[in-house]
Amino acid sequence: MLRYLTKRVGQTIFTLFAVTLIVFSLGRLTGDPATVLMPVEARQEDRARIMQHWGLDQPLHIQYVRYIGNVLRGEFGESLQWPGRDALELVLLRIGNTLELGLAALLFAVAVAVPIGVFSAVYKNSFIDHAGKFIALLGQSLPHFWIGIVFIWIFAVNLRWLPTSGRGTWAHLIMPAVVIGWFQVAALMRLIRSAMLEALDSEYIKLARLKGVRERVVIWKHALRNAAIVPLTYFGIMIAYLVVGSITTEVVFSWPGVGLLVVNAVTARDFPVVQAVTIVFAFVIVLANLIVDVLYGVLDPRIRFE
Amino acid sequence: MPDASVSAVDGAPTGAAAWWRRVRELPLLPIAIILVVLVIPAIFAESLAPHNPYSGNLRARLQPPAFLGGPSEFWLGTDHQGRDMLSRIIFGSRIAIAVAGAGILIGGFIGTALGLMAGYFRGVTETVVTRLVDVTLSIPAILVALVVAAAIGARFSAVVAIVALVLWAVYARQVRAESLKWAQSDFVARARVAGASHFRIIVRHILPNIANTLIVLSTLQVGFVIVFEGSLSFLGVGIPRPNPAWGLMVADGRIHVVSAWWIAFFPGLAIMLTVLSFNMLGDWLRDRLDPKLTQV
Amino acid sequence: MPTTAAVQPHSRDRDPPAEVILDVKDLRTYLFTKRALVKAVDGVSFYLRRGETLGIVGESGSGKSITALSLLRMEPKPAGRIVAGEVWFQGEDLLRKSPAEMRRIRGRRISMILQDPQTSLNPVFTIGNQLTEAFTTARQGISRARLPQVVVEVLRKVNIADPERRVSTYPHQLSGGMKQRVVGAIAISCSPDIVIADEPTTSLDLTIQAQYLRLIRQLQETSGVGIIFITHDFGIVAKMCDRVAVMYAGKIVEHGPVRAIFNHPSHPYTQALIHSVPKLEERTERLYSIPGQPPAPGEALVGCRFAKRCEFADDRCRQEYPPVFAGRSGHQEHTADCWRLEDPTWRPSLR
Amino acid sequence: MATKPSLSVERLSRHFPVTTRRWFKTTTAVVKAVDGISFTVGEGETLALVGESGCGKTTTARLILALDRPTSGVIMLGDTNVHDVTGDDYRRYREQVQAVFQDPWSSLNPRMRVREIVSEPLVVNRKRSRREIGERVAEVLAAVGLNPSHADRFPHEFSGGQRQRIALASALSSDPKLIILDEPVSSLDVSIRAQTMNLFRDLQQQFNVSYLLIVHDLAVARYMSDEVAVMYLGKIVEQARTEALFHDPLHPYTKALFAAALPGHPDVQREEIILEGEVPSPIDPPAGCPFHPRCPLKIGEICETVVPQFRPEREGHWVACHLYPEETSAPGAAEA
Repeated sequence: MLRYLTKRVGQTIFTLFAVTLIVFSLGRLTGDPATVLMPVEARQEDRARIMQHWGLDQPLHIQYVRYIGNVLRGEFGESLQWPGRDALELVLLRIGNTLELGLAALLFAVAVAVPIGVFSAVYKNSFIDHAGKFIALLGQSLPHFWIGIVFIWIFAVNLRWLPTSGRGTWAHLIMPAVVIGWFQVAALMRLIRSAMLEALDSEYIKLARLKGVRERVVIWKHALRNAAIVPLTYFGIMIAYLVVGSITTEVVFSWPGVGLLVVNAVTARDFPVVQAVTIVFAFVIVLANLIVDVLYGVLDPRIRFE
Repeated sequence: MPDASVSAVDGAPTGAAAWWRRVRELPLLPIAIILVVLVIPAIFAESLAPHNPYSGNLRARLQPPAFLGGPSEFWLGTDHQGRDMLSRIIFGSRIAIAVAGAGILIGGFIGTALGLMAGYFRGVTETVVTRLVDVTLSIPAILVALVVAAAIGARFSAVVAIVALVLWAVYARQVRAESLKWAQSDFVARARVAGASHFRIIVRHILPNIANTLIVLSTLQVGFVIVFEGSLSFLGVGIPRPNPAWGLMVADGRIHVVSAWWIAFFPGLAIMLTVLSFNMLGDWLRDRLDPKLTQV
Repeated sequence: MPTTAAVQPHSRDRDPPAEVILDVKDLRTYLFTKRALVKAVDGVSFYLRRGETLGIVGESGSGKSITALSLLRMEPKPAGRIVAGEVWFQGEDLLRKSPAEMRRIRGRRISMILQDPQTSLNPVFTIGNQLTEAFTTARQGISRARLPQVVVEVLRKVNIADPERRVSTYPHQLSGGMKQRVVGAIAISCSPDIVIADEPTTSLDLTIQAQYLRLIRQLQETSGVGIIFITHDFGIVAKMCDRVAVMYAGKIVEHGPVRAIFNHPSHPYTQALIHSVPKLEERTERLYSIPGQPPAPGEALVGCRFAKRCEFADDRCRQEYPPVFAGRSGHQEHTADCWRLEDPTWRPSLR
Repeated sequence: MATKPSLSVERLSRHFPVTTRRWFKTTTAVVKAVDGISFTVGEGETLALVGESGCGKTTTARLILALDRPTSGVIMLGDTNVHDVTGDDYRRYREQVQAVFQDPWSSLNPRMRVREIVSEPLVVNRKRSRREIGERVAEVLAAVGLNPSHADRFPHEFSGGQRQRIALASALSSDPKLIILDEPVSSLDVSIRAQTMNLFRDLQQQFNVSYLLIVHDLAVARYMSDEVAVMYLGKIVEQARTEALFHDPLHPYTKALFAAALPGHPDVQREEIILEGEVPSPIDPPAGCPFHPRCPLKIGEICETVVPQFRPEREGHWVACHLYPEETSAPGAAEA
């Protein structure tokens, strides 16, 4: 277990370094990073200050070391769009809203996907199985940004049941959370279904039935306990998808989160904010992955007692 | 494993009847949609499109579709610049095909090659490839796209590069797992005993056995790439304006959703139908060719 | 079995008479697959007496495992269905029981040891946990406080060293032989009347197999449980069983006491099998080699199932399934389904 | 040992390092999968390597097939040392040593036609014309009892027994000196085993090829082999001509194996020797004789401390056990 954990932590750190390296090199893609990091109309002394902050006059590897130092201290520089505001501060101010949305979407996805996944495995080829397959297929084929707009047109513009956009009451949360969560329902449901099918087909389930264990206990204790471990590995990727979903969905619903911030920043060529968002997001995702891995180790005795 | 001593070839009827039966087993609806929405418009865009997709008539702005009482020349209405929606959607299919095709070819080739080597040679190659795959998959590509767009602006080549960047990892992961399995099979051991070279074993023994996986995987990835490109274009970090990318058109329609819903609706419908069809086709292929391939 | 039977096995008992505790009559379990109807178990009858060991021998696909699972109404779902037959146990037909009633019989009155110890224990629960469940499910009236002690006792019964420590381990921490002992412990936990053992030693090494077979013997001697041994290996039959039923393509083709079968195999299939297995005890010049392949699942079968591979088959064999004849040993329980036995003086001699 | 050897193995070892980390402390142990074994396979003969899982018989096969490199020791085929050769000599070695594996379902490439499978040893060594290859394929297919029309089919069209025949045809195609049979019948149905074993025996005569038979079933070893070597924990503990070994096994482990084997008839009465415990882990094998913790005939401290020497107790009957001490001289203590 300890070995497993140290390995995972090491991989996490490695991934974070890779992210900084990618962002660092992309910032220098154009050849002159100063133009990327500064507004066009920047004054000479601002220019000098930025050159100094990121060490732009130094050779590349020194620049990278300095860059890492700045990232570790949380100094991504000043926003270009909103002069005088620290990029990281802008991100941290809004990350709560994004997490709120992501969590709601996650809960929606799990609450819908687990029962459908379990029942479509238990009642394979039944109506619920076919319905589940259809939901999954649809969920993976609908672009978030489009379904969001269609929802607004139906539920906000025509039916007037829900607010069109913004954040405030729980009613504001429904549409964006469902839009983001739907895609996850599809993937999660399929995973749970196949993991459950595999578990239900195993010898240990046969043995449990031979012991005279009730079918309800066989399914929800013996099979699901094993099947639950498999989709857990997918949670890391799922969180990455939630982030992706949140970016487009926040734009569609004008949700004041990090996604909306970053898209606006891109349009305004506000590179410091963009890189702050990227690195914070990467950090959140990688951390979530780490937590999932630890959970995985705890749930699976084969790893716990490695 | 079943004792399949009876030849599958012997019993099968031949000729036109058998051919027709095989055709009828195909998932005809998805194939038809793919042809009608994607392939035919992309090939014959110039002759099919009734209007110029790039320039519009500002006096004909925000016209509803013809079937909703709009001018009869604009079947699906016009956008905020008075451009014909139908013509733009037709030309948009070319962008979808180009991005999906180029991205899958490049990413698929790199990923398959690295995955094969990782699974067959193991050791350092495998460690490096799997680490890179893990890193690539744990960074959402959309973030990379945002950074790229912020640095150099939206570009077609950047979109293809980013698609390839995600896909290589997806291919490499799947191919590594498969080739690992086959590399440990007894027939590979027998080929080595017979004196076959590493190259021959990879190309003649392992690759043919993962071909089905590659076909299924690629089909399922088309849908992903089209949605992904759409998301990037929608956010303004994908295909640059004024190209008629479907995602861009949805973005244009977003602010007009109250007054002119068709601007966002029809391009999105094109995306949905295409993606749905490819996913259905992929599921069908998976059931036929590779039932063991799990979630992709 | 067909009505022309020459022998009525259920009417006679051997000396000293022992009670028949399980009586299976004309059991048929078919698999309704997409491609074909597979008559996996096609009219099988046998019985088991208290405390005796019955071997059911057959190759893969002969229907022996599905027969065993059908007794407990555990035929593979959804393709498998028991279409006919009776399974009499303690005066009741198990095939008429409700699922809830069946559950109370499984594990408590009839239990089973599965083939593969590697996969038959649930990987996420401890050994103690899985054994405890066997007791609590069966509602043996053991108080919660006494349960741990009972679990340790049953582990000790199957010769697991240091059982107090073992209860808190997970399956992957045990060797294959140990896991199979735990599976055995679960099977005997509620002192059942019958244990069905489905090839319990095929995945074990020779010396571990010997340990396990000895354990089964010991448990049977102390508890008097009846055992049905499902196997493909005549060696296991020779070592462990009192009686044997030989299955081929869903039918029992020969049945009788072990010595009668080994000394006077009456069905050409049994004869061929016994002569095609090399012997450890003596040098074999040349093994008899059975031509052809066993029938594929779903293959349409008419007449004697073995006729295609049989040296003695004639047209009638290929067209009409034979009735039950008395076996050549003359033992009253020895029967075989072969037309050649119509002539009581017939002696099969393989080329 | 009666005929001139086709393959000889001398003091062959394969050790796998195992690293375990616990609380940042790294310990490196060695698994002695194969530990200094020597044997020869006579020309046109069959040597059976018998033992339980984990005894090293499969590792030995992999070493001889050059799928793995030994830690020390030599494998000689004729005059060539297997792990020294390169280029043409290596190719010649590949032609001369072939294999048939246990699982007929995974040992044939499902995407290749039988013709390609059978001819692979010929094609990769590029010494024959296409016509010659075609003739050879027809020849070996006929030898294993398949007809020429089968050459264009795929493996899934055949049953397990037929697949094992195809594997044998492929092994025979390059006219090898030695074929390694790794549990060739243990995954086949009982009624198919005899025809397959008989075929293997017949073709050995016809093609004058040696077999190294890896097997756990003693009765199969007796039927198929001319000589038997019994392995335990990476070492050969006893070796003799088959009939000598089965008439009078010397090593307590061999005796226990014989006792544990299932009888051929219910009336067979055997000495009851049931070994307690399980095979110890090869990571930390017992000192002295590797079998001493389970040995029912242990004679004392010597078993726990001194590794018994592998030596001929009788003419051609070798054993490594302190029950059979050297009568005279032979200085130089026991070797590992």
